[in-house]
Amino acid sequence: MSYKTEELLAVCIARLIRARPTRHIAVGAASPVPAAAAWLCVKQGDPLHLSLLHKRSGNPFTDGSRELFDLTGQGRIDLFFLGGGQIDGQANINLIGTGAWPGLEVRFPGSFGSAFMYYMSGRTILFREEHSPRVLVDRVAHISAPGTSEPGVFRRGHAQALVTGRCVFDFHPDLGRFSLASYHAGESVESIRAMTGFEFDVPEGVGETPAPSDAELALLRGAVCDEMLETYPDFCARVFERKAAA
Amino acid sequence: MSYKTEELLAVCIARLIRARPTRHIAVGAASPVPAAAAWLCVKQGDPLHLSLLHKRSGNPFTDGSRELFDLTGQGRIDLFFLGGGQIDGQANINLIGTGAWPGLEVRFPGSFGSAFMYYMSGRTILFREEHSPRVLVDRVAHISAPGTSEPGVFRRGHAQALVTGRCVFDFHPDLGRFSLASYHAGESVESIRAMTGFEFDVPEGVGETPAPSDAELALLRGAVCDEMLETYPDFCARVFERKAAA
Amino acid sequence: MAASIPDGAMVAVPPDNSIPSVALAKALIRRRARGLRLVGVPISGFATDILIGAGCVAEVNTSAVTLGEAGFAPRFSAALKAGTLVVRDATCPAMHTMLQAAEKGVPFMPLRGLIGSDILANRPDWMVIESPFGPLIGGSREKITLLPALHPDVAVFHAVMADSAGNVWVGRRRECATIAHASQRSLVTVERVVEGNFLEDERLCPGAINATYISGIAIAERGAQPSALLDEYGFDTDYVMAYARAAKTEAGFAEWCAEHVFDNQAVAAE
Amino acid sequence: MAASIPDGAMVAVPPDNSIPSVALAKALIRRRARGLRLVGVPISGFATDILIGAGCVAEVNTSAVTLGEAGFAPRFSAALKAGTLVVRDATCPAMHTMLQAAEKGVPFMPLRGLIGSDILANRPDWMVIESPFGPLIGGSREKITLLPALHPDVAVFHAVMADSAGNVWVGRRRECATIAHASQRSLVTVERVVEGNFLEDERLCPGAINATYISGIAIAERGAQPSALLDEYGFDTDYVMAYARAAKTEAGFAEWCAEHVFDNQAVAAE
Repeated sequence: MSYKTEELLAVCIARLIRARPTRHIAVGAASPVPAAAAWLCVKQGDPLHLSLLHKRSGNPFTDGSRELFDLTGQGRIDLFFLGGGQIDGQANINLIGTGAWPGLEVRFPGSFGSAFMYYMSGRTILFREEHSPRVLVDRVAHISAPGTSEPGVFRRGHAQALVTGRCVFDFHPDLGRFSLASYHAGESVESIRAMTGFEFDVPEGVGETPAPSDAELALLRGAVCDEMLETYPDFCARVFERKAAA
Repeated sequence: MSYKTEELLAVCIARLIRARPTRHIAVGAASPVPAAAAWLCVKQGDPLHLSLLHKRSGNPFTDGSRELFDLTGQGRIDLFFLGGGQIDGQANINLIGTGAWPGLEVRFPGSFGSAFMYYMSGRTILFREEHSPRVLVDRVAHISAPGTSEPGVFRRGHAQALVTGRCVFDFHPDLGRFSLASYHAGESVESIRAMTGFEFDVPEGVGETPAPSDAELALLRGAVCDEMLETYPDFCARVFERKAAA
Repeated sequence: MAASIPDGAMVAVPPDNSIPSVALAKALIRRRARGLRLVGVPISGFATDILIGAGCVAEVNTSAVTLGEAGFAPRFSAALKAGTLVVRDATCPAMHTMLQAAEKGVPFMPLRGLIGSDILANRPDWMVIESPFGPLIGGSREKITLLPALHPDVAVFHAVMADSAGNVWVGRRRECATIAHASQRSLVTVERVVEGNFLEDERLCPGAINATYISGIAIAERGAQPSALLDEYGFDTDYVMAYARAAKTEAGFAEWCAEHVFDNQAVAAE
Repeated sequence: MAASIPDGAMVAVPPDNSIPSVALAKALIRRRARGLRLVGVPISGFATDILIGAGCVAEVNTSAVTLGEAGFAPRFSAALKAGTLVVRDATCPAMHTMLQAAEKGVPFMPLRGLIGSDILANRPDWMVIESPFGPLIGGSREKITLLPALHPDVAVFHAVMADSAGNVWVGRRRECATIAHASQRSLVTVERVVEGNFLEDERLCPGAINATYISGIAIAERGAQPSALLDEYGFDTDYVMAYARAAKTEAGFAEWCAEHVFDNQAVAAE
């Protein structure tokens, strides 16, 4: 069955979620692909608790907007998603901007909760669809949140992986380096290297990212899309070609 | 007009409230006389905000039981009331008990919020109807909350006065001592001295506590009692001889 | 549900004005729990006194134990004197602060007041530092107390209702939310279970606690009694007065317990 | 009401998902406020961008400034580059923590995370200490950041309704309660004023903010728009998209402002 890139990425992320024990996932507002991945796991039968931030009806928080951070501080969030205007080979992320602090060249919106969530979540999946030397850099201009921490700093988790429009990287916090896990159809180790600004390891036998199965695609386009229509109408229209009832 | 002791004490406290600028008073659960005093000020036309703790309907707090302490931490409570199983001449209060810590001889219920409220309220009126050497001691067995604080400790306020069934003492935080402000009808400087376990100063010209005026008594028995019937039915029945409608 | 609370557990129990689950306290007595370490939120009431009387409690960390209008808590006082109970005295905002530190996932939080109180002198687990922030007082840095985070094993409280999604509704009693956040597990008795999802109702949501914090729910009608439950029922002063009279002696307590705990089971909370 | 906010005031303004008073922001533009120091709760949105565009803002202390689906905040980016705006970058829980420290009347509170972030490196007002409590990490004391209390002069937000007693109802948007508690004054626009007292209604009380924190209330129908207001109305994406396009240039912003701020007054919030 043919599929859209977003569907492939959602399936990639869903596989990463299922690769480790996961009870509670929080998904940010601007994250339809991670949200689709989390819903896919739920619809595949995983007993997951999803907290969808900025969901207008049924917003999960009753203690104001600090509750997500308190919840994460308590160690109850097993998995969070982060992106970045820049991401570097040590999994540092930059949501501040480029040029002199605080982003005098290009200013991104700001760090949001990253400088806390990246440490205090059980683990983080980094997701950035654009895969270019502009985004995946050797060294971020500014660190909103670091990929690893010095001794003496309380840190519950690190990046598990980085999923882009071209490949999946695994992150190794002990080494502070990414390794290529798989490249998407149409890419190769060489094309990934050409489009990536940081060095990464290439294990033996790295191959193509498996395509979504028919069952996965059917779930995404059916039950997952049903759940997402209210919060992400544009995404559902574009990717799944479905519109919410008026 | 004849009056009950509780009415005299309420009027004494109301006069102490009005003696200093007061916007917001918090009154504890077990405090019908201070509550009557605060309501009397309101009914006399003072623009006071009253927070009546443990009021069942219309409890003022919507952020749980910590809100009183947060509110006081913010500096928004100008006046609070405290009692004590023992109170000493330095205005230390003991809500713990007597004998070895934590009250192996006689155990009182415990310190409640006193070890915070006494420092962080704009001022405190101490109220204890029983006036005996057993209660008003030279030195409390244990300090739940101290009358004065060492340098370097953030403290917003101190005791303004101690009102008992026999007299009114003013407190002088700079001296760490009480002075007799007035004694109630039937008492004298000597009788107060005999029944008080701590030393206190007696200024020139100390006299009898003025009796409640007819206007004060009328307000207490009318408009003040109306407000108190729900929260303090037993007190209203006993003192004002009025019962809540069934 | 009481069966899931092991001996020795640290259990947060709200006082009489803050919807305790008296039903679950009675179930703990029936299962003959031992060595519980109770946490007052921020004080302790009737439920704590009966648990102490029944020998379930090793330690209580609280700002006061009181039966309100019915006076001193008789079994608490007796156990303290008999030396069978460790009492860690605190002050109300200190209990809130220690629980909020756990809620926020920080190892400590500061609190003003306290310095000069014998409460502090008897809390080796609290620490006075010079505050690096805030006003200079008399030319020197403010002294302030740091309190460690307090992480109860179980929060036990009563709620008005639960919904189909397992959320519970406690209304203005938001301290129940704080202990749910601060505790490993929360066990909640409710008056009733209703259809729907409180989180999707803008009117009910602010008084709700998300199911993510709730480990168990059992229906126990009038499960807070003799404590009050918001506008559903009031504090049963006569019942607590009668208890206070009976529980003056150990024998009186045993008799009261036989009648009111063992003869009158709320099976749901077992 | 905007007239009572002096130039230079520190003003807490919630973002688009947290019921900002856009009506009051527009009134501040009309009164030509200058030098405001805005606080994001914990981030900043449309109201902040228009205040910056109109030259009202000297400084913004926030975790992000964004128009959500409509993208980057154009006037914020422009002012930052032009050097006319001081930006103090933070991270969301740090904003909450600084406001909660003020709410609790403590000079500081700790927060985990942060260490190793350039946010911390650029916040000389934050301080790293060795925590006296908590786990040893690799045999040594945990390093943790202390954040000072943040006391805004004024909290400005919108609410669904006010009651006869001057209480306001914000439902689940409890961060509005926190800024009301943390700020000297709170100015609130509301959709409507209703009879009664929310504090005496167990269903409404948990989402209410006590009048004791509220310095001023004005009716401004649809006063949060284009931001959303709970279940009353949604985020007006088209309006904000149109704004984002217009405000790409200073001239475009001026034109937008002439049409949408000066021509269309909500007099109540003046």
